Amino acid sequence: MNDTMLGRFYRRAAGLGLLGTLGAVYVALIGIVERFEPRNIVTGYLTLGLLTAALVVFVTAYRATEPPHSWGIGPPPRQHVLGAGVLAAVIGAAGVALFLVLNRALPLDAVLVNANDRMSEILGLGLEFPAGALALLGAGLAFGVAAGGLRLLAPRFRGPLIAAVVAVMLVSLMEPFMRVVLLQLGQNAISGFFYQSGGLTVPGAIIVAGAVLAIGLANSLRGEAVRERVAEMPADQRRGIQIALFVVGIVFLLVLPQLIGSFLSEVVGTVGLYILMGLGLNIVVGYAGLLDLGYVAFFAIGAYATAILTSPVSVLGWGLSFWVAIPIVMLIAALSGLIIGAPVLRLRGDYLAIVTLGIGEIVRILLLSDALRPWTGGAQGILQVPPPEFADIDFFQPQNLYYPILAFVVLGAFVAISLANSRVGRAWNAMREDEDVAAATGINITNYKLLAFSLGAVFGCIAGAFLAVKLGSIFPHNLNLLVSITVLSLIILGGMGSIPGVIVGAFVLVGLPELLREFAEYRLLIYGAVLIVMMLWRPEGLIPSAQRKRELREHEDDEDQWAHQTGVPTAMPAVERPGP
Amino acid sequence: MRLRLPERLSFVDLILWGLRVAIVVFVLVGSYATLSQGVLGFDGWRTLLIVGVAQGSIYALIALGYTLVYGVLFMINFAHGEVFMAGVFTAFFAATALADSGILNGNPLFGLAIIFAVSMVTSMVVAVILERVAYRPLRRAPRLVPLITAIGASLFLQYTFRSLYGSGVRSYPTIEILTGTFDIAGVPIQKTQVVVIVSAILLMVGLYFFVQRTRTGRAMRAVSEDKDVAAMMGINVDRVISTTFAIGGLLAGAAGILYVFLFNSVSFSMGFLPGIKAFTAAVLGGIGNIVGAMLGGLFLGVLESIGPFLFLDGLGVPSTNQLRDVVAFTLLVLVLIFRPYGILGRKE
Amino acid sequence: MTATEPRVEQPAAPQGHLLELENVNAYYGNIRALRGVSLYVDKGEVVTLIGSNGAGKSTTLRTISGVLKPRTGQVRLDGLRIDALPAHEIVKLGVAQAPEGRRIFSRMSVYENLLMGAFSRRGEKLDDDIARVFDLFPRLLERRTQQAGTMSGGEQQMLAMGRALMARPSILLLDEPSMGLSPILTEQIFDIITEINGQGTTVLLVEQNALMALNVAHRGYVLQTGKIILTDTAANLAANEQVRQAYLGEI
Amino acid sequence: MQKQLRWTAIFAVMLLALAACTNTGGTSQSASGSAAASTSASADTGDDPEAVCAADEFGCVEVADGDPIVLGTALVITTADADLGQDSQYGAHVAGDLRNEEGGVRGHMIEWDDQDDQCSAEGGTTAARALVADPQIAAVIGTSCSGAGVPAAQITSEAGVTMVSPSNTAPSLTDPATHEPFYARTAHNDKVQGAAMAQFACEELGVTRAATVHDGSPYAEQLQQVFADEFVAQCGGTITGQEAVAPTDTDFRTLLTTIAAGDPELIYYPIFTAGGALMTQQARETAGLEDVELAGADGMQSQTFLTTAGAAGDGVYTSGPDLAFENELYQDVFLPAYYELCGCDATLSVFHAHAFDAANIVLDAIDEVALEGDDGTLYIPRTALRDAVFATSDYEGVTGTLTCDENGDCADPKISVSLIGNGAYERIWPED
Amino acid sequence: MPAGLTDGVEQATMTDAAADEVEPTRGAIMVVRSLTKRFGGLVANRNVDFDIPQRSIVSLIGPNGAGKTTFFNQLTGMLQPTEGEIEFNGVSIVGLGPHQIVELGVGRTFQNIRLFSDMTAMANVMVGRHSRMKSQWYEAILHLPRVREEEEATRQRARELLDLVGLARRYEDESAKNLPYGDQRRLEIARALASDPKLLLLDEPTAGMNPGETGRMTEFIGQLRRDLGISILLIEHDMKVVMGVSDRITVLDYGEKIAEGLPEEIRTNPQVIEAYLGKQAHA
Repeated sequence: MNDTMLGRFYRRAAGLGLLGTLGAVYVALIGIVERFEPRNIVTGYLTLGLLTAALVVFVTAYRATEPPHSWGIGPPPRQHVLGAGVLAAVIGAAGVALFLVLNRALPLDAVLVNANDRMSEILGLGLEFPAGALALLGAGLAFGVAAGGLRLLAPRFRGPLIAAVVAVMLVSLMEPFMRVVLLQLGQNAISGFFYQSGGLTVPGAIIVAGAVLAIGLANSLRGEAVRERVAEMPADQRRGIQIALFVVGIVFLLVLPQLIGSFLSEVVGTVGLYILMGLGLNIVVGYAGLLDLGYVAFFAIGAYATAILTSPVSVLGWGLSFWVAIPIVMLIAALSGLIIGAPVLRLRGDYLAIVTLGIGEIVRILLLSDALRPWTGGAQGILQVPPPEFADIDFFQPQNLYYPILAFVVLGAFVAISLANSRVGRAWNAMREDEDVAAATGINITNYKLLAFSLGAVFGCIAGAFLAVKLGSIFPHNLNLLVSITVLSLIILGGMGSIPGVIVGAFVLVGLPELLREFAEYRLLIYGAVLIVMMLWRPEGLIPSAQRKRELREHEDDEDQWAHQTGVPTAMPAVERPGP
Repeated sequence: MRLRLPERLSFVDLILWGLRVAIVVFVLVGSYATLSQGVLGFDGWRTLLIVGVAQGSIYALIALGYTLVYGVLFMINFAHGEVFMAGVFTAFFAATALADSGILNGNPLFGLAIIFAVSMVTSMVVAVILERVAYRPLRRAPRLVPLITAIGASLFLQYTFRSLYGSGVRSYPTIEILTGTFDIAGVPIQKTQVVVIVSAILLMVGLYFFVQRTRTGRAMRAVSEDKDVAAMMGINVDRVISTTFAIGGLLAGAAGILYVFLFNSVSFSMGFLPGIKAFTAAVLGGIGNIVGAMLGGLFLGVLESIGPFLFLDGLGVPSTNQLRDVVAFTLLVLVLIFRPYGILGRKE
Repeated sequence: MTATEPRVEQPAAPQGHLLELENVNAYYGNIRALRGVSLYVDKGEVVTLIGSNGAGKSTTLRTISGVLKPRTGQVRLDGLRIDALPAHEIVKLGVAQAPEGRRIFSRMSVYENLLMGAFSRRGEKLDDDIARVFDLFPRLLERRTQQAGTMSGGEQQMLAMGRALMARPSILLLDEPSMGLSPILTEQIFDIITEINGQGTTVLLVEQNALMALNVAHRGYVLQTGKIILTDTAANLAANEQVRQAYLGEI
Repeated sequence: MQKQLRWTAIFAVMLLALAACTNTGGTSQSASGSAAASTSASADTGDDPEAVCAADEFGCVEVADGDPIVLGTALVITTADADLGQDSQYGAHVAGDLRNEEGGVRGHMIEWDDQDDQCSAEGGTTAARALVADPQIAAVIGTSCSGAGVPAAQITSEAGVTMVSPSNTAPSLTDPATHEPFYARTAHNDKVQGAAMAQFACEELGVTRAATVHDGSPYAEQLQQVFADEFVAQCGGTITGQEAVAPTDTDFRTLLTTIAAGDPELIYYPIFTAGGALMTQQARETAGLEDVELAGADGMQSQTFLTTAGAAGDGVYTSGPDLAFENELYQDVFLPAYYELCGCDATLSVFHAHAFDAANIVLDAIDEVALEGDDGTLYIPRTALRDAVFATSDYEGVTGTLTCDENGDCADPKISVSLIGNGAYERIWPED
Repeated sequence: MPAGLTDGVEQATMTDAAADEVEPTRGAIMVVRSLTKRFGGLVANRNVDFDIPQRSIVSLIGPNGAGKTTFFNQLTGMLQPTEGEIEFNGVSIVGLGPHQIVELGVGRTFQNIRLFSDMTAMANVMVGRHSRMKSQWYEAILHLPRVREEEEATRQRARELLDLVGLARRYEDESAKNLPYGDQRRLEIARALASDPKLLLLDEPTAGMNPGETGRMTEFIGQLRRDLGISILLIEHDMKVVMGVSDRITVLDYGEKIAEGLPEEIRTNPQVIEAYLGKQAHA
């Protein structure tokens, strides 16, 4: 047994405990605890508000039980794993308790708007003051034991257990969505059994957790065998399964709006627009490596161009059909991509970012300005944008508008994939990795950048066109930087250069907040956190493309002194094995 | 045989030349038209100039933070505008408390010193934490990565402070000694404007001497030129980078209070636009260049103040003031396209 | 001491080397730049590393000065392990370097560059050291206030060496001091190296101009693709047929 | 080659699917809600609920015996403008609560489904979609913001859901050319307020030269435009300049200097608290504007404005709907209920009374048109409900005597002008 | 000589690149006249005149910092000369972008190996082929058959080139950065060859190689000229390589040409010995 090592292990646990306190107090002070309180996870037992704070403490405690890199070979002894977890969790909880005392003693709410009694009450587990603070310590102890115990579980049990807990949270959070779907399917009874006042009922939670646990255990115990069997199948049989899955997927996509009703179709439509923009920006950022922060400019140009061309009350008053307007909008898009792109493409990464940001702002201000009011209607926007006409379908209905959006998304994905796997995609890859060498290898950098920019512009403009149609009108106010940031965030969350990534990113960052209204308040905070955390922790995104994964992890072990100057030397001799 | 290929004047060049010509013509014609209409008298233009210089001094102070950080890390600290906001937003509570207890107007110098201290220290702490948490782990990462982190940090800070302090616009208590005007050479100028300009200049000169004359300043310059070699000289590069962020934060905190002298109101989103503008100023003067940042800030302030009216009013454009940011951002775009190393910067 | 790879035969040396590398492996990304490099330098010596471009000479110096961390192996200074220390700590222990390509602070004045060299010696009187440097390099005195970037290559090299000397190093690492210099200047520089060594400074010299290097050095190591393939006294190396063929331009 | 085939397959299937929708979607959703056509539908069906519902273009809301009547709200309840929507939401809920205390409407309790219009077109769309997706929603109180109101009115009107807004003031919403048939409002039309200020300026203040400033919000832009038009048309005044700022602006000195060059006698800047206060202060400091009258609108009527503007605020005229509701119902019944509901001791914003009236008008209309089936089910024919709301006339609400016109304007617009003096608003016009 | 090298060369001789260049012209493929390049006050190249005869191997030597790489960069369009004229095959290439010069038939490698390190070896070579591919982006979207054919042909050609430079098949799908050092050098040459250059510029191709590898590389360079009929300009420090393979040698010092001639002449040129080879070498 190495005492200094053990000391370090516990010091680290204590530090993580403090971090847990800071995190929990932060979550409370920014109001999440109180704001999320009304939403139940397990109705009557656990609310989302308390869960967020508790989760912070639990996660840090769990981290504390992880043996540090310097530990060497073999896991630390059991009692110390438990000990570290308990230490971290108790410190975390004690810190929160201390904060409660402070909040009682000082008029914190004069400065911090959320430091009110309600928050204290929730953090204090709903108990009166001294009792709540004391109960916190007990809860900390329990958390510590739980964290340590979880760590000590064999991975094949740990995984399913975590999955079950996460599933309960997710299924509960999806309540608004699930309720509508069940309603649509006429399954009110099921809905009533599982859900009650916005959260899972206790039997519901048990069933969900049990089901996931069972599946997870089956998978971790038997999954390998099943996978092997699939792998051993003859090629044509495997292909058959693939085709079957594919067909099921298509059918699912086609019947989706009928399944989920008009409101969720509306949400899915919005997500679709962001997927379309994500695909476009993905070409610019993910493939060509140009950080464009003014992507909203194209969204806005598309929306306004469509509105001006199709609305009978616009300055032109042409009232063109959407289908006639769309090719014109695409042309305008490509041109605007060229015109905006041409001057800025000689700029380096960060300068490009800030200039495009500036251009996005310029476009927004111009659309709003009195100077262009005769064309854009100023703040009053352009009204009466008609939906597309096709047979007798009313495309103002989100369940119907879903199809053209889906068609364009599929088309967009198709274009993006085709290009990525062609000479063009290779040229973009090369250009992103090393512009000079790419030029010296025969790639016309300017043209390829412009191509990326213009294609991105076309995607953005089509999304804008659908926005105008979806709203039936267009106003300048929401065509701001935050659209660009949203699109950027979803690409980064999903994984730059990855098309499945874009889709997942859009559902998580655009779809979820539409359903979980409590999150609306924290949407941008969360986007910011997503950008930071992803860059620090997983720069290649959740569903990375193979290429980017290689790239963004590139410099990891290329240690340079000024990147690792602080702290004690981490290279410990790896010969000591902590004995029992 | 000498054969020049026709591709030499590319499409891009054409657009760039078109842009240059268009802007020059626009500015000249617009200015001529405005001046010939003579709507604004000499006093009017002078007022605009003073307003511009005061606003510009604040841009300049914030710009120094961008320039310092760019100097050592070669990255744009996108979140610097939020560092500025954090300090002055926090100091609001100190100022209100001081005003309520009567200290602010009873003993104004003491009160102001506390307000400045709170603001500067808060900004400094935020800047240092920002560097430690969000940038330091990414120093070896590809360029795009810390840039995206910086954008994330900007959003995160903005909305953290919104959630902590509330989303409303708060107004600082009145500081009586700063109300009224000074007569300078027969011209009445707002006291606040004078104080802002003078303090900004003092701070900038102070920074200049700090960087040029002190040991830490030299270390910063060394790190800026060559990190590896600086480390070989025995400089703790990490500490110097932290110091640089700290100084940038201190200046931003001070700029925040000066901003309040002029505009009296704070909110969570107040840092974003001044931040971008200050970045523009830094680029304008040649990023990484301290004197450049000062001049760039002043120039941008004056241009923003005078430009929209001067260039546009004569052309019959309505609501020229609304297009102020358009003028500022257009300047940013133009500078970066045609002279990316800035007006005082050197070509790398 | 456990050497895992067969070591090249080394001349006998007294116990307790000033600087010692033992079985050092270093990487750039996934490229292994040093393969089990072991070498030592004794107090008062001039030792040279020779080898072709990319053989790992500069990498060895970067590893010693802490700019690059070895993945395995040890670097010891006076018996103290320094391979895990940050670069600025290593300087304080007395390892100064004049890096390849000079890398002076070109936007600072000559005088400021010299001050930077003594950065690790906080609060000490520097006048004597500056006088010593100006004594060694009179040209620098003439250009005391000039911006360093505007000087000629030879002057910059002098400045780089002067700057390194300002740290009062117990060992001076010189990386390609003759690079880009005219023959006359090269000779001057090598004369100065001898002089510096005469004043008691230990020197580890990396040089492409192997012949000149072996002329001033006591001992030498030959590096090839990250490995030490040969070591001997300078005179022996200069006489070695293989070395003459490969590195002295003799065909 | 495989991939290519696969993609071709997708397209084929998608095209087929699109074609399929043509048939199914076409019949069910050919809504083009012409109010005129539908009004007549419920004419002679008598009291048989099934016949009435079948005749109603949009059918009926069916509330089973014992079930509550559900109303929707689509108000801004998050983000920076949350106070505005929250205030209206309490106002509407109070109306429901008061009914419930009396036993509900036709024996059914009132319940609410509260959605967020986010004060944006996107938010309005989502909120309206969420509400119309639920067949139980009888009517909607909303939206808070006009920008959200435009698409929301279209969506609710297509679905035949009556929507009454407590706070939309944009003229376009009730302009005959753009009015959606199921949309009405209890808030005043900006045209009224802008015109009132113009009238006050020339008749009371006697100014002939005025400049205007807006902040790019639809509200301010509209108000100043109406003011400018009326100022020229009715008083023969001169507009020396129409300027604009951004809501986040803090530096108005440049703007004011250029305005001063036009030598106006009055500056009308119907913007919001933060910008308004700063502009007021800076106007007082600007050379050439020493004697100019300053005037704003209800965006500048708040305690925050008074404290922020400080001494500079004295002498500023602000127009706004007359909110000094001196009736018993408001003071003795509404306000206590409001305070209890929100747990506060002051109202959050200004449109709660309009929301209260809006909800009451809707509830009265439901009471009027609803039919009871044999099994106790309540049938609320949608078009009839709309018609009943639009037929409201001389309704004594807390905001005045309300009468709806055919375009949905129901407000009894009492616009008054206050003068700020000694840090308080004093109502000075019109004299009662 | 490893098997990979010879096998590959035999295959490569079949390609059209070799067939094109059989005409035995000895006129210069590249002509440089009074080329000067300044960076601010620093003169990197001063009045350099320089010819590369058809199908020759010319070496450029000189001390570190003599301006060799700067010179290279101007020939490939990565830097624009301050003054002077560069003609390739009778066409002035001053002012052209790097990609245009590649299209005309100049390929290059880099001193410090600049591969697209996260792309596979195959993809690197295919990027090298970029300038010889014709399919447009819209054709790629439409999946025209000719795009597929071209892609297949390019892949085939890339395989040949990988064989030619002796890179094992197993490296095809490996990230370039994971290749051993020597193989990265070879891969870079394969990438340069993929554009069917008439002139190949090699910047220190043997840097970091041991004598055995260096010897093979030397032979390989000779073979390239013989079998592909291309001209080669070589920057090299290893005098054994330079002397062994060059038809002519040019010596740069301080950015100026101080000598030019046959290897034998250079070896004995006193100025060269003084400036570069080291006067003690023969002392």
